[in-house]
Amino acid sequence: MFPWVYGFEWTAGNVIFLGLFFSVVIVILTTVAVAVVRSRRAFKERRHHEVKWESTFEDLGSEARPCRHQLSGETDQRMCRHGFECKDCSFHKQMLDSAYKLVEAESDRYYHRGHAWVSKGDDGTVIIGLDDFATRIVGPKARAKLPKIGRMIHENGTAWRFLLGDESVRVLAPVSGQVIEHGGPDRGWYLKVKLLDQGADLRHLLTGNEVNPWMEYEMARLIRMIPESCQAGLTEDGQLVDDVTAKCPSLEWDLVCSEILLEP
Amino acid sequence: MSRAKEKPEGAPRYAMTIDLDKCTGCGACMVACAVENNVPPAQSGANDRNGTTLMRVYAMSNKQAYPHAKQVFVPMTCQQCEDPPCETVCPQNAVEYDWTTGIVAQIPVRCLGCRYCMVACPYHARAFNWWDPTWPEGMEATLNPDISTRSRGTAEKCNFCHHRRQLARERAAHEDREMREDEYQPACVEACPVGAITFGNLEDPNSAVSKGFAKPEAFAFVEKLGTEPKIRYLSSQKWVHDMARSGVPGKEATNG
Amino acid sequence: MDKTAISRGLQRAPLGQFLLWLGPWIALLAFGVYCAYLCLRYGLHLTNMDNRFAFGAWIFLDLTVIALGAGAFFTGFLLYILKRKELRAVINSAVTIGFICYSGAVVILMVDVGQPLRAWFTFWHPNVHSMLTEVTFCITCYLGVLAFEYIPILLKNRKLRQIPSFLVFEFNMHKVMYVLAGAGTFLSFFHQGSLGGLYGVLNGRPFVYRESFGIWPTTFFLFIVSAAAAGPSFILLTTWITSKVTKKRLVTQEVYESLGKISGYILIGYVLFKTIDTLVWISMTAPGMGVHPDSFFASKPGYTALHLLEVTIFGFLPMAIYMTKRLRSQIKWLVTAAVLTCLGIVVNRYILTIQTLALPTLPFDELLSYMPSWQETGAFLMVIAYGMIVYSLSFRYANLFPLERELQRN
Amino acid sequence: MIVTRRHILKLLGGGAVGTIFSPIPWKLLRDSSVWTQNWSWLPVPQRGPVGSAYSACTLCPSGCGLKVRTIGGRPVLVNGISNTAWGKGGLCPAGTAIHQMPWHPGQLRSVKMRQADGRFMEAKLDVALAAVAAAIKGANGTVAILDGRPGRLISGAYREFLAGKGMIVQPPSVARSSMKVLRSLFKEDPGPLAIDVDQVKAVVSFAASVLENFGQPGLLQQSPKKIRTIQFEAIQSRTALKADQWVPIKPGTEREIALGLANLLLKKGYAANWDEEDRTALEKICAEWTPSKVFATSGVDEATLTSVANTMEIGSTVVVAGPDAVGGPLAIEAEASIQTLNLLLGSVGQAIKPVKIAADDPAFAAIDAVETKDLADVPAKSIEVLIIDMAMAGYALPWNLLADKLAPKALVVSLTPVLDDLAQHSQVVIPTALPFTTVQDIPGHPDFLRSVRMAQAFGAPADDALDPVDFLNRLGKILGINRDVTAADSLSELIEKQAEVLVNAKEGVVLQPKKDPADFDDIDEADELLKRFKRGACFVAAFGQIDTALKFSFDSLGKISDETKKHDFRMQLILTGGVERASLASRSPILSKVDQESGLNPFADGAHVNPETIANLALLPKKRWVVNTPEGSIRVQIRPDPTVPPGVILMSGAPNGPKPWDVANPVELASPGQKSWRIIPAVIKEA
Repeated sequence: MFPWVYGFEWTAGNVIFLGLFFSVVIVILTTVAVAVVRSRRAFKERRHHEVKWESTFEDLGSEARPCRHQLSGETDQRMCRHGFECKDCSFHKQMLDSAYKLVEAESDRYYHRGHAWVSKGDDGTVIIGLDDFATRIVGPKARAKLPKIGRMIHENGTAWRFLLGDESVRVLAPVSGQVIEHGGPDRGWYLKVKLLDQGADLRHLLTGNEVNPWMEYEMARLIRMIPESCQAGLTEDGQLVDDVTAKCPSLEWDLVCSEILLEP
Repeated sequence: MSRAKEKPEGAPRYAMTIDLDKCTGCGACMVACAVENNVPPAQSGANDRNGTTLMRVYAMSNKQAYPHAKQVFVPMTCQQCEDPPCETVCPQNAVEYDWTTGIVAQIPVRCLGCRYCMVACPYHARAFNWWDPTWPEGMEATLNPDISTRSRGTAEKCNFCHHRRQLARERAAHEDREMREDEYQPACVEACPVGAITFGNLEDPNSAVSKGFAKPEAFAFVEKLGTEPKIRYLSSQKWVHDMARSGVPGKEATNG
Repeated sequence: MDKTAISRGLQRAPLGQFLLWLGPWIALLAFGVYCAYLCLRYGLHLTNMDNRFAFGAWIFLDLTVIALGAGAFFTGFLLYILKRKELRAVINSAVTIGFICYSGAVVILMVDVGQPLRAWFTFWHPNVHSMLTEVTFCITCYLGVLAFEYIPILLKNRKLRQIPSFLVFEFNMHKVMYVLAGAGTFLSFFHQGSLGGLYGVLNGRPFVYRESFGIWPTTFFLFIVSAAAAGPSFILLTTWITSKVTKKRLVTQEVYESLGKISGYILIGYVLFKTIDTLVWISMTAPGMGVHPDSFFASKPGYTALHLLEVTIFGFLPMAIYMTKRLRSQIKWLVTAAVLTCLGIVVNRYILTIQTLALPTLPFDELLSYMPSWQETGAFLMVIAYGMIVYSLSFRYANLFPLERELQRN
Repeated sequence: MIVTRRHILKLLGGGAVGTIFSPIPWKLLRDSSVWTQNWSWLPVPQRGPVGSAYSACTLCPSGCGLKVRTIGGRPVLVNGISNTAWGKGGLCPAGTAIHQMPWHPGQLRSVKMRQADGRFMEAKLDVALAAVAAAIKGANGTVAILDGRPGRLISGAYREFLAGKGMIVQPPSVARSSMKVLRSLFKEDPGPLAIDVDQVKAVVSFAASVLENFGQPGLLQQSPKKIRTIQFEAIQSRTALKADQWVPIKPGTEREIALGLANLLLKKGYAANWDEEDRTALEKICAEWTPSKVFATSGVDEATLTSVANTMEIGSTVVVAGPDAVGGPLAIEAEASIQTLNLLLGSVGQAIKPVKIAADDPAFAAIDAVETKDLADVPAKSIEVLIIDMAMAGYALPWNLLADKLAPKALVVSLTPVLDDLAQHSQVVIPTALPFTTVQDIPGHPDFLRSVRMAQAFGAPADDALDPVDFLNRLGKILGINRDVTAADSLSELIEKQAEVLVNAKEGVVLQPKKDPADFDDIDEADELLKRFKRGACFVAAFGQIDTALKFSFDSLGKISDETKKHDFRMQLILTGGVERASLASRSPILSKVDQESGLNPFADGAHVNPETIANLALLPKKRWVVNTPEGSIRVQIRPDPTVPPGVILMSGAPNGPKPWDVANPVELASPGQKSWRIIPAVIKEA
């Protein structure tokens, strides 16, 4: 095996065979090593939330990943490949440069695809909440597990979790920052967060006239998940009724939740 | 195959001739071999297919009926091939062609018992230790100290009683002289009551084996396999030659 | 607890029923382990092998199992190297099966060699001229590769993925998987081949000895091709069986068909080569070794006629089915073809391993018979049970068929 | 700090990785390699000073000389001695492994007596002896000793013991050894005769295994000059296979062929110099056996018969008969007819010579004082006490032949090292020392020459093993014979006596391994001779001259003695096995290589029958069959074997033959009615 092992001979056969063998072994080990090193680096650079999101994002079903420009009807069917990070999306840039104008809306809410909204405060803090649509699906019985004051949350990382029975589902954080205050059962589920970098741009979030088409899209997605039998009476004039969950007890709502809150 | 070492100048090549006209199939060679090489007695349940017989005498018949039936007894042991099929297949060099003697050496302590060598050998000359070697209480006292016992799960075979050569050479060195070839004779040769087996150095043109190899009665089994065995069988009967060649008396395999 | 370990949205039997299913297999495993213990403790005479049948059931089954496991490397090769994306639907299952087959084969090997503790000597004193050395080296490496390919599949489990480091590692492994696939392919080509070479080089056994190209006999190449052909068929078969047993759609018809088509194309090559090889052997090689071809078939008429079946019923027939579009579009035909192809491998390996040893080499030999003992059989059943258990667990807790979720939703 | 699960996992992981790079795994590998290469339970052969010793084989009458390689005094290897009287140094497999005898699986370790319920129980020696003595005292019928190997010192002791009390019985195989029968053809006994191999040019053999166990194995093959062999035999024995000419004959027609040959020789005038009446007497008997009639009965055609007759050279051709050691001897008249040929060929006096024996040789003590009978001639139901000492006679003896001669309630005592077939039928079994574990005298082969060797003792005999001499003495004491019956306390004492006698007689030579023969000028003291015995020497008595005036008597040729029973057994069962398989006691452990791990144990795998016969009788191999004879039946497997003559069932008569038994031993299928069990009427029936 090795030149220093008793009985080893420098024959062509040995050299070629063992040469090949060792190269293959080295290739395999380096490959694995590379994976390990990359992972460690990801942790060092605290990017593991991104990685985790990337991985999660890949597992999302196609219809959970529509491009915002598809929603706004500027392009036809298009699936997002950037984990909803429009900042580094060439297509988005190109659309912006084109005629498209974002109509600032009266409401100052920015929506993450995970149905968390952000509203800017003036002191560099933001409030993060869950929109009614999701809240209704999560249902009244759900208990929230909010992060401790002072914890960092990361964009596309977990903002907080809901516990539904022995299942649990997380709410994606729309921005990175430090939790400085949060609501409770009485005051509703919200987080007050001090942004990691001031003037962080929220371009990856939906706002203004983008919101409604998206909501409709999500509604449609939801309906697809619900059997005809109990679709009746889920909505009043385009809005979900309160305690939808009660309307269709047979349905695995935790599964629906995970679909809507983008957790495969 | 490409060999690492080459034959040293004047090194002997040991070989054997077995006269099938003489062999009466008594089996003394088998017993002597087992005794000399510390092969344990048969385990209960052992049979002619799983027993350890480094030397094994088979009966070969001309497949005729009484009274035309003929039979010869064929002592089969490692044929010490010049191109041993067992050597190239062993994954861990536990089989080595010894260029200083022409003997195909088996290194039991290196054998992992995969038995590939046994599959490779067309002469069924190899035996596997299917059992732990055990002797009747106290009979270990009769073991031959010149050769170690082999553990269960290893393949073994005849090595022309190579240890006897070592002894003979030591004896000669002790009396500081060269070893005479007749001082080194395997146990089976010594034991054969009818003197059917001769053994000696093929490199020496005057040795009994060299002469034997030259005889017209000399033949090897399944010669065409090209393993170049260093055991030649002698027989004056034509049918024996035919059988050895093609497995069918009076019929030879045609090439294509 | 168990429920939360099953990925969201996958329908799985309740725990009780699952355990009920595992029960018998676990019992079988236990029995197998006992048999293996007997062989290791009291010696291999318990296996009914002997000096003449030195290679018994184990080598036959090892060869078969490893050939069927070839699906892993070949699917990987097609997916990662040749970018046949549709195969992503079965790659996880393929890897799992591959891992099971190879690890199982190694276990059996360790039971059936005389001195398992000396197995590593092969690495220490390798005889590079021995096909077995090639096999040992490649299989060991490839088992490692398979492990590295299999681990990520486990890390994707719903519970484990909660642990960030696991998920991140899995993610990065995935990024480099194509390298492993490449290495795996390389190794597989060699050891599948060497397993064939194992017999092709036996110049003491005219029945299997074959002419060689370079240092490799034709069986070397035939084994690669046949394994490549059988691999996808076996994946097809297992996938189909799994979906029948679990009553779920796991992959689309398209995937089945493309597996079938691949098998079919390779079978064309195989049938062709095999036919030529057989003709050359019967008309030149064997006679050249002083053996009249008749003698192979004389000792027990029909016994060795399997040769013909292998090329026709188990080679040409499935090939034809795979290659005709109309039949290929029907699952029942695909499955039939797959079964035939896999049987073909079994028959081929049987001929090489068992018949070779049964046939006489010396003029005074008889045609030998051999029947593995219950201990030997048990030791193999151990591997079957092990495989079933590992696969069942993987199917339940890891997402073996990525398409399953969507397929069941709509 | 708080230790979390994460910490522990990290620790474990780190540990695992760490160990790989530590020396531990390498150490493990190294140790495992060392360990697997010397398993503790593998016996390691003990070393010690290398030495060599001489002995002689006591496993059969051939008494081959042995050279024993010893390590620290332990025998590890046995070889034959070359250049002795007749042997050329060959050994049979049994002899080759004789040094393993002390580990014989069947070794008897205590005196056994049969209980009322028929089972054997261990017993005190005194009790057993008392019982025997009582039986002898109370006997009003015959007291007999069955001596399997006459000519031993103990044989003399037996006669002295029996003097005035009983008779010596000889098993047929011994009584009918060629030379004995030849002697019986003379009107007055020319004394012991022996073949002088050096004078022999050709051997005509009637089923004698001359190329296997004719004296020392390989005797004829190894002789410096080519000895031509012609074999008349029904079955294709190994000798038949190897003989220069094999003449297949119908089973049981040896006598007719011999007489046919005699007829031809007479016509050629071979008996020209004979006394008139002798010649005419013989001619009267042979006349009817014309070649055509011989052909009709034996299947040997005229051409073959005459060609054989023509190759028989006067003086240098020896004719012998000695059918299979297990299969039994030929009928007496057949033997006699065969030996007549030796007379015609004038071999007696040339290739066959009388042997000089010292008058007071203790081995021949009381030779006239005690009657000696062939078992066949012992009247039925006449023996009341029978002491059996087959002493590895090299021949099997069917129990039912003995049983026929025993009076009701007869006491049978066996002196034997193992519980063999005859011992199993005895009431008292006295263990004797296994071969190779005791000093013993070797009288040499009855057909060759009067010789004496000494077997050295290696290893200890079983605790209760009794020296036969001691047995006789103790018995004598109880019987109130005031002097030591044998005038000796042990065998070795007798050996010394004999040495004394030989030295004083000054006849014959002492042959020694690797030395020139010595005569009694340089060996003038018994001790010297004994010393040489210990060094492997062999005393060979001198040949005498034959008195040409001797007259013959051919009475035994004429009358057919077998009163063959009425039966409808249409097939013929022939048993075989060979000398070395005649006794269980000769199979030491390693012979399992031959008996169990190879196909060499002749016909041990079942009843071999010619395929034609099988077809004719529709003996389907699937079914289970039994071989029936007038005496019993034995379950067998049918083995198609084209080498077997049609109508013949060939199977191993050896004690380690086919199992499971219906009878203790296949030779018990022999009918006591017939004097020969060479051919047993039999039939195959469905089990």
